Amino acid sequence: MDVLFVWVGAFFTICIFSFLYKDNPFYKFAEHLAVGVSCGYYVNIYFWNFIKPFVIDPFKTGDPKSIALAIPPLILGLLFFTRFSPKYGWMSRWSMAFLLGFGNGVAIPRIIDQRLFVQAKATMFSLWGSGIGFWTLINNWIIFIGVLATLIYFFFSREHKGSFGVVARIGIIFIMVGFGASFGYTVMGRVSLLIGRVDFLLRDWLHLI
Amino acid sequence: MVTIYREIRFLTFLFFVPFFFSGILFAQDISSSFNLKAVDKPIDDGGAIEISWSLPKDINIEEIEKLELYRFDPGAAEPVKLGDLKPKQQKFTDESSDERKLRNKTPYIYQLKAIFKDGSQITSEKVEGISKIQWFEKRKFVIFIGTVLSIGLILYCIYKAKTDSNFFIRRMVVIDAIEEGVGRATEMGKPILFVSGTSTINDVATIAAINILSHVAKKCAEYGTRLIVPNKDSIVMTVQQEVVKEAYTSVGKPDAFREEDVFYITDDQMAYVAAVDGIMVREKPATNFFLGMFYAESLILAETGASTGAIQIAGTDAVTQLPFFITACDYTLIGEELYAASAYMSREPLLLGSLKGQDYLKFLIMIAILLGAILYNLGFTFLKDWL
Amino acid sequence: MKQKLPLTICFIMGVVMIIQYFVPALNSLYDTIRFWLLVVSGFVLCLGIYSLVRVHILKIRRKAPSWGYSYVTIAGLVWMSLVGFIWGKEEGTIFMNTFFLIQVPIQSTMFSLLAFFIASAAFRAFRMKNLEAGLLLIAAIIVMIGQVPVGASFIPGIADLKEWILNYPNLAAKRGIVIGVGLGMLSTALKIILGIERSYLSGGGK
Amino acid sequence: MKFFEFIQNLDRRWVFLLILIVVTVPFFMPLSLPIEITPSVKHIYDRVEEMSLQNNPKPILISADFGPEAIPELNPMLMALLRHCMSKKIPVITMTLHPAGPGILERAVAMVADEYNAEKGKDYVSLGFGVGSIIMMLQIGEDIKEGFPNDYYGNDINDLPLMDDVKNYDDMEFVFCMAGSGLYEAWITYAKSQYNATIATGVTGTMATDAYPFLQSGQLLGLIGGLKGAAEYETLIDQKDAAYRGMDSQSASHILIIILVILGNIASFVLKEKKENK
Repeated sequence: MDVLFVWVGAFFTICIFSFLYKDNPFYKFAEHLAVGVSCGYYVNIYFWNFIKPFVIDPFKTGDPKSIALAIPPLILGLLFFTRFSPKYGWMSRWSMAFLLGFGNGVAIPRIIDQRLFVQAKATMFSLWGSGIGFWTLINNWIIFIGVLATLIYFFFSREHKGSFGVVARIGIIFIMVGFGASFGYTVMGRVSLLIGRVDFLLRDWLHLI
Repeated sequence: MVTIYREIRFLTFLFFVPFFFSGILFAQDISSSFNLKAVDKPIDDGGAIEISWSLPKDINIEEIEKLELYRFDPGAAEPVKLGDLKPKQQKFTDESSDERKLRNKTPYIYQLKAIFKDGSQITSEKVEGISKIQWFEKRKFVIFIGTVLSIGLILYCIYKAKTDSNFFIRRMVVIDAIEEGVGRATEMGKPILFVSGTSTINDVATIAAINILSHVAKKCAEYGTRLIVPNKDSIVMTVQQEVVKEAYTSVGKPDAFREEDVFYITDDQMAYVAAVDGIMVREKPATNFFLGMFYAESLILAETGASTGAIQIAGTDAVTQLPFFITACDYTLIGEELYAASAYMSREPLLLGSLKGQDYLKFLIMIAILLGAILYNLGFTFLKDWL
Repeated sequence: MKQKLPLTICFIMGVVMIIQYFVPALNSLYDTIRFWLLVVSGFVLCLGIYSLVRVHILKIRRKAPSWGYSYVTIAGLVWMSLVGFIWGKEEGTIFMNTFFLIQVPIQSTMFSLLAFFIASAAFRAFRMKNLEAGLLLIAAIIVMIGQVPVGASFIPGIADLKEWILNYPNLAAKRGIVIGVGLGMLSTALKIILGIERSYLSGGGK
Repeated sequence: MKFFEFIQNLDRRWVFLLILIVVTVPFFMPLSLPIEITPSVKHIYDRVEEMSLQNNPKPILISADFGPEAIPELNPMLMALLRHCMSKKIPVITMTLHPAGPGILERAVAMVADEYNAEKGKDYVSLGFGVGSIIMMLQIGEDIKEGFPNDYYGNDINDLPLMDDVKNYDDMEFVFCMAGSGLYEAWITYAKSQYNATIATGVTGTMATDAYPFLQSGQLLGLIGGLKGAAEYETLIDQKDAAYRGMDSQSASHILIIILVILGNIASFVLKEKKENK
């Protein structure tokens, strides 16, 4: 059984790698199979984890409380199916409106808390004073100036000109250094994924190491 | 100089005197030996009381066998034992009675018993606890103020834009590129690929991408360019089908809309990417749009797209993926620009007004950071503590 | 009715959910609706599957380029759905075995392509065209060297420099972007709730 | 000049081939270079060491919220932390919020438990897959036993001695969440903000920079980033394994990319000069 897994795994690994050379039937096969199989996977995940316990089971057991809980999502879900009818298709917008209203409403206070307040708070630290190391102060200033300059860069209602432009330029410099750092930092993780695959091919499949 | 410093300190102090008083008002007195407290569990919808205590200092914790906590229900003669607790334990949340939850606004009496290893025991004082539903959470008060303020400011700017739409908005190269991208595809007679991120509809970035899609789709409909929109989420797909269909209808070509071009592939990240890669290599779109929330797949998409020679326009608020779009794509909307793009493209005064509102908020936040940092360095931490 | 009602629903839901955040008594409302959404997404997946199958059946019918592979997708979908429905999805079932046999190697290999692409992207795009591009390149190289043992053992201090770039300039830029994104999200979310941005309802920005 | 033109117009497939070679060769010729320890990794290690000095340490909750795509980076990390805990007899509760997670997690736990003769239910508990990610995080804040009435092997949770004193986050030393996505942010938002749980995280290389702000603002106890982080942890506990081995391939490929970038820049610079001279 394990041998089968290893050989099939190695086959698909090579199918996908072959795409690096060019598109070919092996890649096409693996790609189309992955789409079909993963779709079927999610059909099952959604069905067994959500639909069965929360929609089918309540009606089976007849427990009024869980039925009551199952009805609203049932209606919301079924409304989406009105799309198939040219006449009543617009009713699916009710569900969409519900989802969008919920999602965006939930987001607003959380954005203000997590993205604005927490981040602003973290930027309030020692900028001068005794008892704090010189380098700590310098670093704090770098963060402080960097955050403000980056924010300046994102102003839409002012031209990046004059002293405003200079600060915006500092902002973009911070952004670019940050992006470079992120890029460099990520190389590591990406290469380790490849190491994982090569390890699989060399050890589990070919037994070379 | 020193006097000014002192004055600032004093004035700030005066300003915040009320807050110090509120602190004194909310403080609790400490009197009994066990220091047993029964308080309503904060931030909930009632039905729970938190009991906390600390053992008297003269007791050696090693000698204690266990603690027993009792509750006297109103009207009942015998107490209910809530459980055997470990000597180290210092709190307990009581949230179940026979009726599952504690009744709100009902006084329950609690008492703690310490049983020693030698069999002796001591009992604590009795305290009363009442559980309540909280209708407003004090902790979130500051966030509430922030929410009201920011919503108010953006609304004000939108409202103002209604009457006075004559204000400056800086030019963005990427926006022009989006329009050129559609034109290029038309000239070459090749399709356009639009990926609105790989997240769900609950992600605001997805919505921002869909807003841009509606503009792109209209242009495509006008020029008769094929628009391919593969999806990773079925809800996002239904919304996008709606948006693209509406775009075709709005330019008077409802029949030109091909539902099979706005389609679902799979929920699986990598299988989705494999399929989109396949589309890029086989259909060779002239312009690729990658807008919205992206994860690791960003670079696979962008590099494959680059190898097919397409013009690539990307935009995301995912800070981790931005570096890859910046390097591998021709144009990139960075963070907030993604959200602004739709307003830019619509040229609607109302939407542009909201951009102005964002700028004001940005300014306020910068002031807050500046003020907060200065106050913090002057020894006042309240602004930082609030946030 | 066709337009007003959805806008009203959206507005009411939005406002209720904002208030919910501040009122602990409404905590269970949030949980309940979140849970509804999971169920709804289960239903909507049917629309997704319909779309997928339709695309592939059309391909087969039209004999579009490489239409034969569409059979593979449909077969995979049918197989995986059936074995899951019939024998369940626990460990050791055919469902889970198919998952480990097909999905896992394809997923991990697709993911590992990133190692190749990150190299080609760096090679292709890291050019010192101007100051910004130069800084991006230099920061990337410093971090890349500082990260691996070989760099740390041959160039003293580079690991510290790498940490410094990540912890200070990088952090500052990120925080600035995060705050900006927060504002963008805020105003987009607000525009949706208020029905100012309603492309999903009527096309266009209005 | 020809060489620079060749570099300038190099087909990217040559780059791909070079990367493959450079990653493969060190498997056969290891270099075993020393590894520097990052403070954020040390924090986690120190905390676990501290715990091992306590009489009755509270358990650590490890939530391995990753699927197959993150195995190469996160599995070595998971193994290293499990080894550290189990060798010091620190109780561990494991779970996963990723639907494809249980198989991966179980394999790692079973393997390490076997190495240290750790007893199921007493030294460690495997809870398996928790449905509904954020809902589950909130549930653990209230009562973990309601969220997981049974462990992964179907045992009643109340029968497991380790779980006797465990109700919610208050009874856990810290939560170590591992994710190839931004899920650790949800742990911070829900488990930390609402229930004051202590959170440490192990994430893939890409996610690590994203997590720095949270480390700096004190919302995270520690952070292990990518294969390098795992190699550091392996070095700290002196159990060198997969992550440590991979470090050589890692070094080689980084150097290759840097050389390519430098060559590319020289080529474009030289060709530009030449064009201008003409």
